[in-house]
Amino acid sequence: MVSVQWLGGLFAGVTGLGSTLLLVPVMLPLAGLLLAIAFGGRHPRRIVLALLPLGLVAAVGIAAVVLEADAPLRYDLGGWAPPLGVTLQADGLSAVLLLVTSVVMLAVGLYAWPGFGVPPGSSETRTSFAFWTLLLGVWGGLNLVFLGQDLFTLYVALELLTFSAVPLVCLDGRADTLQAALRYLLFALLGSILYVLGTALLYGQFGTLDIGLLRDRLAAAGALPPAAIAAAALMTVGLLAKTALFPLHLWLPPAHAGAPPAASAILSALVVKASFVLIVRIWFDLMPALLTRSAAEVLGVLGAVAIVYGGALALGQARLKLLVAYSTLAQLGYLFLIFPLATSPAGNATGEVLTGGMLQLAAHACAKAAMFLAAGLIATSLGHDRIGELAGVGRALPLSVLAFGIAGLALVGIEPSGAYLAKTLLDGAAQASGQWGWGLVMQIGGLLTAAYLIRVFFHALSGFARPPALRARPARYQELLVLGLALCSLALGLLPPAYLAVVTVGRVAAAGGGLP
Amino acid sequence: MTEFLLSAAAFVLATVALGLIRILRGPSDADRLLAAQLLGTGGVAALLLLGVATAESAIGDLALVLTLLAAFASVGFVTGTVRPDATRSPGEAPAARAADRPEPAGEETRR
Amino acid sequence: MSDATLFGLCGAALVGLGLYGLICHPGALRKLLAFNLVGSGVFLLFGAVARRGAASGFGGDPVPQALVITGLVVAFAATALAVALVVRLAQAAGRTDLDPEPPARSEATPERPS
Amino acid sequence: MSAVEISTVFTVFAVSLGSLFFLAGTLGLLRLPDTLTRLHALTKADNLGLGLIVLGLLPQVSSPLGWIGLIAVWLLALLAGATVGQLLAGALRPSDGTPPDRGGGSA
Amino acid sequence: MSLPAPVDLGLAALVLGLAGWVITTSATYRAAEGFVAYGLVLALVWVRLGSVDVALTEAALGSGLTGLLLLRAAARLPADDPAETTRPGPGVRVVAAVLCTAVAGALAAVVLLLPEPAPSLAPAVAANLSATGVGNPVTGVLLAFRAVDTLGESIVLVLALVGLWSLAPDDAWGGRPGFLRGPAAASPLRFLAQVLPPFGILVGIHLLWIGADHPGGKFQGATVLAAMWVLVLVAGLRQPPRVTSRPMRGLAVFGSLVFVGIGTAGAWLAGAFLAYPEGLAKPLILSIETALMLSVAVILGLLLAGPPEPDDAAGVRS
Amino acid sequence: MRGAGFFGFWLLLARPAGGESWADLAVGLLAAALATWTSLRLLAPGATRVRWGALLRLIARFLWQSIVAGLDVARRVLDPRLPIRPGFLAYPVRIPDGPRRAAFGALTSLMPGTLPVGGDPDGALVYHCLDLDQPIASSLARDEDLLVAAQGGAATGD
Repeated sequence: MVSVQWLGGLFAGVTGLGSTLLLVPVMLPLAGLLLAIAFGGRHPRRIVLALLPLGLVAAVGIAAVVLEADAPLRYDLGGWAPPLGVTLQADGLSAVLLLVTSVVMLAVGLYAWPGFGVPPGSSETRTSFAFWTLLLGVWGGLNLVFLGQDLFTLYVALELLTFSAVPLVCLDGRADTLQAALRYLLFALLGSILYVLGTALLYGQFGTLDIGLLRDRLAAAGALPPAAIAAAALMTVGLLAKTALFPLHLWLPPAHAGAPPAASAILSALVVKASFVLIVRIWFDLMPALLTRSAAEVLGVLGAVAIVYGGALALGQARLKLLVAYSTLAQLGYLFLIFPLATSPAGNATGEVLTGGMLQLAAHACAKAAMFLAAGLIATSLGHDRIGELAGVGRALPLSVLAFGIAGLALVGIEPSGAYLAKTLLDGAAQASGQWGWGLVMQIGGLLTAAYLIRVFFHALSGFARPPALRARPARYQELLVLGLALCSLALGLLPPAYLAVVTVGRVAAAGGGLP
Repeated sequence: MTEFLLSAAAFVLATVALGLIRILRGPSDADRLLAAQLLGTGGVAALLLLGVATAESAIGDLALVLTLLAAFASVGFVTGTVRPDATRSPGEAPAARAADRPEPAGEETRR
Repeated sequence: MSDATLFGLCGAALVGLGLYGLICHPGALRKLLAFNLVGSGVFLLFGAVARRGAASGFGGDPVPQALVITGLVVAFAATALAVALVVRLAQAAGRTDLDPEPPARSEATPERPS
Repeated sequence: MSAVEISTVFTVFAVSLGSLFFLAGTLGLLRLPDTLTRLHALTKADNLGLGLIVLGLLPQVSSPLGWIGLIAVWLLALLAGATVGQLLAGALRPSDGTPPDRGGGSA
Repeated sequence: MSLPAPVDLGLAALVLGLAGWVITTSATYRAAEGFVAYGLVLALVWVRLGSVDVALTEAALGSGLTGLLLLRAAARLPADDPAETTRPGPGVRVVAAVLCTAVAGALAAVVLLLPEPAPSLAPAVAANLSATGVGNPVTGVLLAFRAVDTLGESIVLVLALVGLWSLAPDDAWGGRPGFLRGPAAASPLRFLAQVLPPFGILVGIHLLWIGADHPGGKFQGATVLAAMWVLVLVAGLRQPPRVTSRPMRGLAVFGSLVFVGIGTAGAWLAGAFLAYPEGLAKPLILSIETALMLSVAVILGLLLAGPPEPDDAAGVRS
Repeated sequence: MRGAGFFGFWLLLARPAGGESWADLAVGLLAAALATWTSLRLLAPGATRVRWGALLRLIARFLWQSIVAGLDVARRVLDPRLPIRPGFLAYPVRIPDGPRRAAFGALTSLMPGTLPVGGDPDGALVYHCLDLDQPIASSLARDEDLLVAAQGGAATGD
């Protein structure tokens, strides 16, 4: 295993200015996007595949530097410091998210390589051009969301994300995916505008949009002004609409299930997480004082309902991709349990809870991407994805089914998966603070997950003697790729604690202590 | 003088705002559009008055922009209703009437 | 009451009105119009904030003004994209409401290979 | 009467008259019986109103360049108004096409 | 320096009245018409709020182009669209009304409770504006202090364009945008489209040029330019370029690329990404603005022109 | 010719806010050149010579008729009896189809009581009139004569 110090030193040395590194994850995809549009033809795909490894290297570098310095990296854009200027900042959270994004993006990009090419004889096709450029848009938007430190810049980043994610949903142009995309777009726009409304109120109250400065001014203000409370409420609701937490979830399943599998993987694994991360930033970084028991419990209850409700609906789905999409609803619920758990009366578990939450996020990102990609392989090979007619698939496409299964197991939270470690951490916090109710919800959620997976396997592994005729056989490397992603999720729990500590770098202690 | 110009601006605005009753009353879509058109012209007049009264040339620029774009809603109205995929015989005279509008004058609106 | 406060209140009312339209109209284009109302209400509120911050010889705080310009352009882009989606949906499905159930005709369609 | 006073009187007169034409346009829009006749009121009265206001403002603008600016706004407004009038009139024309009164007119 | 106070009240009443019309009227087309008037009034409101920059944007974009877009879209709705006739039951409406009134009321209360004196960055902008070389504070904020937002926004526009194009049917790729196509235009419209655009070009460039020191700037100028292009397209004098056209695509991303390029150069020459070397700030800002205006104008026009349609569809002019 | 006109327009846009600089003028020239180029692309110059005398007379008549038109409408609208007799009238216009006829349409749409609604199959322009009792056709004929004269005379007859 490469030593962290060595890596950090390498990157600090190579760049000479550690924080300049922060520009790479944002500008690489965006500049690539512009070039991809200008060149068109077969170039967008090449550009994406050339940039993805570079992005991964930059993300590893940032994580290493952050971990080594044990302090956030900051970069003042244009040389103007807040409140006038805009700052990029990578704390531990950002570093983890950048890494997860790079890994999933790289896997999805490789997976989509054959599916979104330009056939010989044609100079450019719609799907190829749109998919690769929009993928770059999603990537740049995500990275800007993770690094942005200014509330309005984050709005622009969210819009980058929306404008590239929505068209991905209806890439196949069917009426129902168009409708799903439109519904998604309207939800996303509503979410953005509510978010901007909160931004306006905060600016009217404090005269700055920089998260760090706002936190200081809020802390100095003593009593919370009504504008801050209203802003927090509006922004949270807006971002919940984008994250699709119950009861604002209606748009998600049809949108995620209708998109091409590679796009579904990105949408489910990464895009909905961006708005979740902003909620975390608002409540933990911006207004820790506002994160009272009752506010946290509202979010927690919504999350709990989402776990049970999403899980139950997933159990009843007839199509594999819809099942995976509903499973996303449930898994998003877990993330919201960190709010009540982090505000436990015991008051010293924030660090563990956040670490658990981020682990869950990362584990879900890898697992869900793997599940969507595997479902896509199965659907492409069979020509359908009806769960009831999966008989024999286990024989015909063993690797894909294995990948789906491992990803599913990782989601259920068996040892040593990331989700297992996450749930251990969260459960520990729940026990420590006597909030056993949340732990119970997690157990129920796990059981539901296991139930719908078993249902899939029951069908997929039956009829072993009569494998179905396949329309097409997926490329072996695609299957291995998906398997790799699933294993990633499973192996996350093996990470040494020293690496996990990166999550808490740059966290403010005000919320009631962090990891030592 | 400034006072007078400002009052005149207010008067023009109030007048054209009165015309917006047509938006409520219709009866046709064209009538509503007329009200909007009137608002545009009146707005330009009011802005000119305001611009001279406050000696702020930027307001004059705004009036200019409004004038340039004044026709846009009507252009959208006139050209919008005919679907591009609607039948159009190749031999039709290029001078064709913009008048493939379904709507007889003064009647109730579409649909 | 100052003009800033007046138009700030106006913006608040617009947000409420627009939200109502967003909830109550089934048609996508109507929802889009309502969204634009919410948007302009939010920008108006931002404008009121800018007006209140008039100082240093400026008629308003230029920072929120600049943000509003950015917001307006983004809102236009959003409207254009949504309009194109609505028109495509109208062509493909003959309707523009957002009820999830009706267009269930995709059940049997094969997946796009990828 | 000094030049300033004359120009003031002129401005007050022209602007007031122009505003009255706007009023006339609005009244026409509200009173006239059908869309086409309302269109008449709109194009004619408003353009004259705007023209008079521009005329009235001329003495208040110091530079000759400012004059041309005002007049340019008016001319562009005329062009737009004339186009819109014709477009809408064309759109509102009854679909049966030819008018009753052919040829030479009714002079 | 201000209109009589009742004017403000009147404007506010108009805005709310028109918004109420947009929400309550039964037909979508009427709502769209109301929205056109609404945008006009809003532009006046922005003048009253002391922000001619925003008023220019709102007048050109909010009322002009959006109005055209919405009217044309409303006219294309299916005649028997169930969305036109179905309405939620009274129960839903009452709940929604109560909820929305509560939101509006809470917001109003927050507005009334905003601190006095209001916090403002105006002094900070004033103090640092000279470093940017421009005189218009809004331009300073957009191109220097918060340049990253503007860069992001220009890329958002590019993405919206890609998204719009991606809605085309597969066989239409390589075709021309079809939303603005129509039957042969009436001759008055053609005449307008022949006479007006040169003036529009002058006004657009003028807005860009004075935008450095006075209200105006690239977005406003670009909107006017786009409007003129759209006029020419609607009148059928020219056809929109094919989506595969290299020059057109190059133009669309040109502004953002120049922005990124100059920003990156700043990382070497001025110590930070998006920073400008001392003394060169104003020319560089103007270069970026010029490039962006071209690109934004092209993109806005293309956004209005809609997704490409197959060449064999009706409406292709000879 | 057109270029000079557009440059003049630029000058008036660039209101002397702080004295013109050379950069101002340069940008203005560039803008005027662009505008001229666009104008020439969109509207190719015809073989007409402008007759300044006729043009002046046309302008004078136009201004005067605009005033009459406004007064006319105002009078009718303010009259409680609302004295109008609307109807259609076809005017056999001599100017051939094209920009010039469009200009004629634009011009006459601002004249008292007339509003062109489009052409008819015989090549005539159809007008909607506010009051059919007025001498409309003769008035239109005068307008047309003046316009033709201003554009260089007989070249335009059909």
